[in-house]
Amino acid sequence: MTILLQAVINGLLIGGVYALAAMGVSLMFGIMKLINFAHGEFIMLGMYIAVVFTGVGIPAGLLGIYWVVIPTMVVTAGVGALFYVALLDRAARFGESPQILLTIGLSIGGIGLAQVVAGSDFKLPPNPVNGASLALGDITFQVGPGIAFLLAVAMAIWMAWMLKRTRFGKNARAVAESRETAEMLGVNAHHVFLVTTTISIALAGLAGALVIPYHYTYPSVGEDFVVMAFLAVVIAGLGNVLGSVLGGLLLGCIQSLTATYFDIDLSTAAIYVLFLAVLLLRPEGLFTAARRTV
Amino acid sequence: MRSCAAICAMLAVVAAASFLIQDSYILGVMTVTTFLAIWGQSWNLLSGLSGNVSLGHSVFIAMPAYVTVVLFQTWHVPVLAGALLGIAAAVALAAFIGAATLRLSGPYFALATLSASAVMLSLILHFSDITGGPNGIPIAFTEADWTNLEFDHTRSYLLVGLGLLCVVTIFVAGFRRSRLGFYVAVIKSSEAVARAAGIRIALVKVVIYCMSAALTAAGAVVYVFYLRFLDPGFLAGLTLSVEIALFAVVGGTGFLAGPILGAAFYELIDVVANARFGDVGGWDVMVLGFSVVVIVMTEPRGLCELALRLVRAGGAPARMRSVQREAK
Amino acid sequence: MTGSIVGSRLSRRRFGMLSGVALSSGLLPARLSAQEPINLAVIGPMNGSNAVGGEMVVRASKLAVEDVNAAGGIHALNGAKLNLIIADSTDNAQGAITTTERVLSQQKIAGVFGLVISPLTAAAIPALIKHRVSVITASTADSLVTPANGGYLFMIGPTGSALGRVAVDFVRASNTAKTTNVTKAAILYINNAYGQSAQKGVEKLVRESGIDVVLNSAYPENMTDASPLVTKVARSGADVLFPLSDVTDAGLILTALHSARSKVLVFGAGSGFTWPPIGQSLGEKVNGLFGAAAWNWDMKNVVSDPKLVNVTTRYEKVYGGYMPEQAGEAYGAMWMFALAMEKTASADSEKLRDALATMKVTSGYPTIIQPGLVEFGANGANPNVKAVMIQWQGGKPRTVFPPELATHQILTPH
Amino acid sequence: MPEPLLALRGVCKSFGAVRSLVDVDLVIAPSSVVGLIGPNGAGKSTLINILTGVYQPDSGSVIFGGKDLVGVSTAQRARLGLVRTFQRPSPIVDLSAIEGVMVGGLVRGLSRTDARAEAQAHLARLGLRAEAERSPRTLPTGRLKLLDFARVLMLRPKLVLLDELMSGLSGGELEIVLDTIDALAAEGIVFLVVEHLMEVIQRLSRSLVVMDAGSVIAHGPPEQVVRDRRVVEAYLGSDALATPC
Repeated sequence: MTILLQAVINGLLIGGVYALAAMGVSLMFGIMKLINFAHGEFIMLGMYIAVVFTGVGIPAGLLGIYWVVIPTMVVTAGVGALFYVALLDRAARFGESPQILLTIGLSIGGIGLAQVVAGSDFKLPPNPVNGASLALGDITFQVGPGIAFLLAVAMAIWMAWMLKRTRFGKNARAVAESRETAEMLGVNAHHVFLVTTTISIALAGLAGALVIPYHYTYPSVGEDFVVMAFLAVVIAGLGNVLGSVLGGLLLGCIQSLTATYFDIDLSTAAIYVLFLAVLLLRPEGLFTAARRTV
Repeated sequence: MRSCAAICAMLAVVAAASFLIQDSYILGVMTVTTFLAIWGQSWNLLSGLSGNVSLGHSVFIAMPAYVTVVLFQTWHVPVLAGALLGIAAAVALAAFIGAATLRLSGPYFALATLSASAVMLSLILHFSDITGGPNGIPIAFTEADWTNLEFDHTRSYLLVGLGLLCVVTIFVAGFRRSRLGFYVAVIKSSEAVARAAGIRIALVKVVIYCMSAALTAAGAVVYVFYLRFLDPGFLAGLTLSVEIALFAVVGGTGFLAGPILGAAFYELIDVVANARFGDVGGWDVMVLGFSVVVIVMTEPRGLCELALRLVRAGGAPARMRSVQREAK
Repeated sequence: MTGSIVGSRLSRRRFGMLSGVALSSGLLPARLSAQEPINLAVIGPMNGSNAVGGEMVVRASKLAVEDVNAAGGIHALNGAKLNLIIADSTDNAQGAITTTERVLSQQKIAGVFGLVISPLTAAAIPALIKHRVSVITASTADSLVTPANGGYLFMIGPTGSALGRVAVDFVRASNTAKTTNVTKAAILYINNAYGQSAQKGVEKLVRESGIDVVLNSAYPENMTDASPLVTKVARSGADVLFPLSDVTDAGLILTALHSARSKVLVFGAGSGFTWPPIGQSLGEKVNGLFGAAAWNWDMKNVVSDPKLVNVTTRYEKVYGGYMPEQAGEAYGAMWMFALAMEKTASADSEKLRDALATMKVTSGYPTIIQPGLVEFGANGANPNVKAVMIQWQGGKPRTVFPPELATHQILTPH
Repeated sequence: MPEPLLALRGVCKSFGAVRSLVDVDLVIAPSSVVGLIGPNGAGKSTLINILTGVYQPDSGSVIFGGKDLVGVSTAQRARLGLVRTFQRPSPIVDLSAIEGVMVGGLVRGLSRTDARAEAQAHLARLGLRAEAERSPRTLPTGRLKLLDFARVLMLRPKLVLLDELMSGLSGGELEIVLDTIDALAAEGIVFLVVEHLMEVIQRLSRSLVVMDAGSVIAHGPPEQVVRDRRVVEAYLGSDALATPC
């Protein structure tokens, strides 16, 4: 029983990072109908930026290293805005295949760029979070993934509020529903897209900054996270932002349970079986109620 | 049809020219390019013509490659027979994945196929007793014997590849003029319109997915005997899947010559960047990736379109214009 | 447009190379023999997650070539200098084959070191055999050890299974010495060529030692979290864990072990426990950690020879950080090529191959690899080489086992 | 009275809280041209989507030619002779004009030669002979809509749903379409015409269906329907309300 509980908790905590990554992918898809295959590389970018900030100094105390989160998000948000202005704005007219290929090219090039700039070394600044945990009886909670989990939940709540209540959220949902109609009603779709991209990439930066205390940073690190994020997004229902958070957590649990009780090698396959089952039985996604986006 | 004849003539010229080349490296690069072009062309049959982007075509390379080689090495099944079984296995796999995912729209399909290749890799690694797992399977060269797809000269693989590329190109050209080709064109335009026109979309898509898988697999079984080594990370990896998609899009999905030009261009950038910058890590990959970005941003319809535009701007001779009309 | 620019650059390069070959082979044979530099190639992954291994091999090879040239080049060839050609094998078989073909077909190459990752080495062998150029590698997969490689592949370091075995040997020794009392072992191994070889070595020896294997589990290379594995270890009731790992996964496993407050004894094997990243990431906490290494910078044969100490200190000075395992092997391998050239008075790759197959080196720089006799058996492996057990002490990996190579006492963590 | 070609009984369809169709009954005789009008949001599009099988009704039944259409896919319905055009032109950009039309014949199982011959005849009838081999990329909207019309006619339909086919046509094109509809109606093909152009509706329709707020509020001969008080109210009232976009 302890083992089962521990496995589920581990899964939820791992799932936090998947959820953060998935949220960014899903937001962009929901509003812009674009799958950003370079999202993993933006997570990687966030990790490198965060590592650079840790070079400035790590304040004492268990959570001192987390000061880098905010500046990392600010920088990645800026990169996100640039990404939209320089590439996506123009690429929006190209149609699906060129867009997919654009982000794939960016992903390949980004890995190369990271190696050119930062070298191929594995980087992980020594810090007290790495390996730290809280114990509750026999159950332990890893601090690093735990914080990622809490922030994923917080971001999900913020996102739900933002999409529902704020002016931007309302505009974004209108654009997601029908760009033409929204524009006729006076919504500036470019502005919505710019903000969406910025938030999405800032979320990638957040995910990156939250992983660096316990995961090595290296040029191709993004790939390892992003495939899970894509699966979470699809299982939840493409474009369903909040569902993607649940999707990420669910995948974390499946991964943890298969790894604990069967074989971690099979967890990819187990997740894929779930994925096919969802496609066959609930093509609109596990967590999508009606045909609604966002 | 004229563009198809022109392409086959060009490939024949390449085949003839290969006899003037002795450098095994250049022959090797030409061979690799040819097989990449075969896969790009096969991919285009599905994704370019129907608009469903597959990012998992490497499963149709890994599957037949492993089936053929394992059957040959373990049970001494003749290579050609094993190759047919391998192609059949790839088609069955395509029917299975396709039936589950092709009912859905583009992005789902892209992600579903992408993860299919991840799963294929994890299964190959897991069942290492059969597949050799991460060690891969070396294919020892015994003697030149075409029935075992063993040739003692790289050029032979190049020539077989060029022949296969011709066949695939003719097939794709013929397909575009066929009943099914018309249906696919309607589906690409709009699935709602296709449905309203009485076209069974799911069936059509699964059928062309299977065709695309079969052509890809046909290239794969020859290719692995050129490579003489089954590397799971490469054959079933994400990179190859993604690259195959890149070829057609870089070259231009709407053109018969698109995937071939795209594969040639991509491989050229790849080997040149590797030779030029290979001693300093990262540069070659960076150049490769960002050149794709530059091409997509400059001409999203691909290099063929770019070439046509340049020809047009430079006062195209009448014959070129007719080729261009036909390519459309 | 881009295409034509690249194209013209390519053709210029080609022309340059072709005319260069024509000159050297046809026109001026007599004058060139004295001054013509001899090409050795380092081919390995310079991209992807294995690039770190490629990079350390390149660094050490550069150092070795500098040293050979500074010592007057190859004396038997009128002081001909060595020239190092560095090429990226990429991280897949196709790239490795293409690159090997390019390097071997466009210039005369006396020998190759590298390919680093076993599948890349395996993939490149047919090309090497075709061009009759031998390769010395630090790859570890047991499947490479076979006469089928035509005598062109030489493995300078211990195999993966030997690497795994030293960890078990070490535990067995400490069991005998009553420092530990281990009865149940868990094995976690990365599912790549190295991991599988190491696992075979560990499992066999653990069973022979009368220790139960209660868990034996592979995990994928791109794992993002190891806590489920650690939960599984806890569930298995093992008192010793052998993680056979590369870099990122080793980091994740150690993190998860700390988090789970695991009391299990850990004896790792592989780059994850011996390369610089683990020391850099754990800071002080790394001290006390054990790992099996193919080579270590402070093995007895190295520190007892001032010439070799000079090498490791220069490496440390130039590149910052101690000389890691594959770097030491690369350095020794380059010298093996140089000695073979001296012995045969030739830079012909075929003659060098024959020399490598029969050479018995007992002194000089190749003994950086191991004390005593360095040679290659008929299957291409180096029969006398030993893997070592290191323990991190003072932020550096120190050799603690086997006794004949150890330079430091084991520190028992409090 | 002959058996109706199409009969809807008590059809309801909601999207979340929005009730798009409320208890719709509609019977269409096997020989007629029926106009369907109503303000924006009245449920016309939903009705068409129900008829063609894009949506399944929440309740109620749809009988076409004596066959219950529950669970019958859009494509099958098209092959049964229940076809539609779309508001926006839907050219098949990768095919030439005539090839896009031929598709309708190919689906019926014609050989490509036969399909081409038949498509040629339809194009000639609609005045498109000169454009047959051109790419639809190069054709103006009106021409594209005629191509769409030709494609559905190639399916040998029994019931054709024309969703604002006529808006955007030039005067000459409109005349050709109206004449074609008249001629085909005389041959026994039924048309359900959704259109905002009242003069077109009045010229074509033998009966007129008016929808408002998800219900059919009137059905009968045009001259009688336009005098119906509820229709006038719906239109006058809605004109002020329903035209922000």
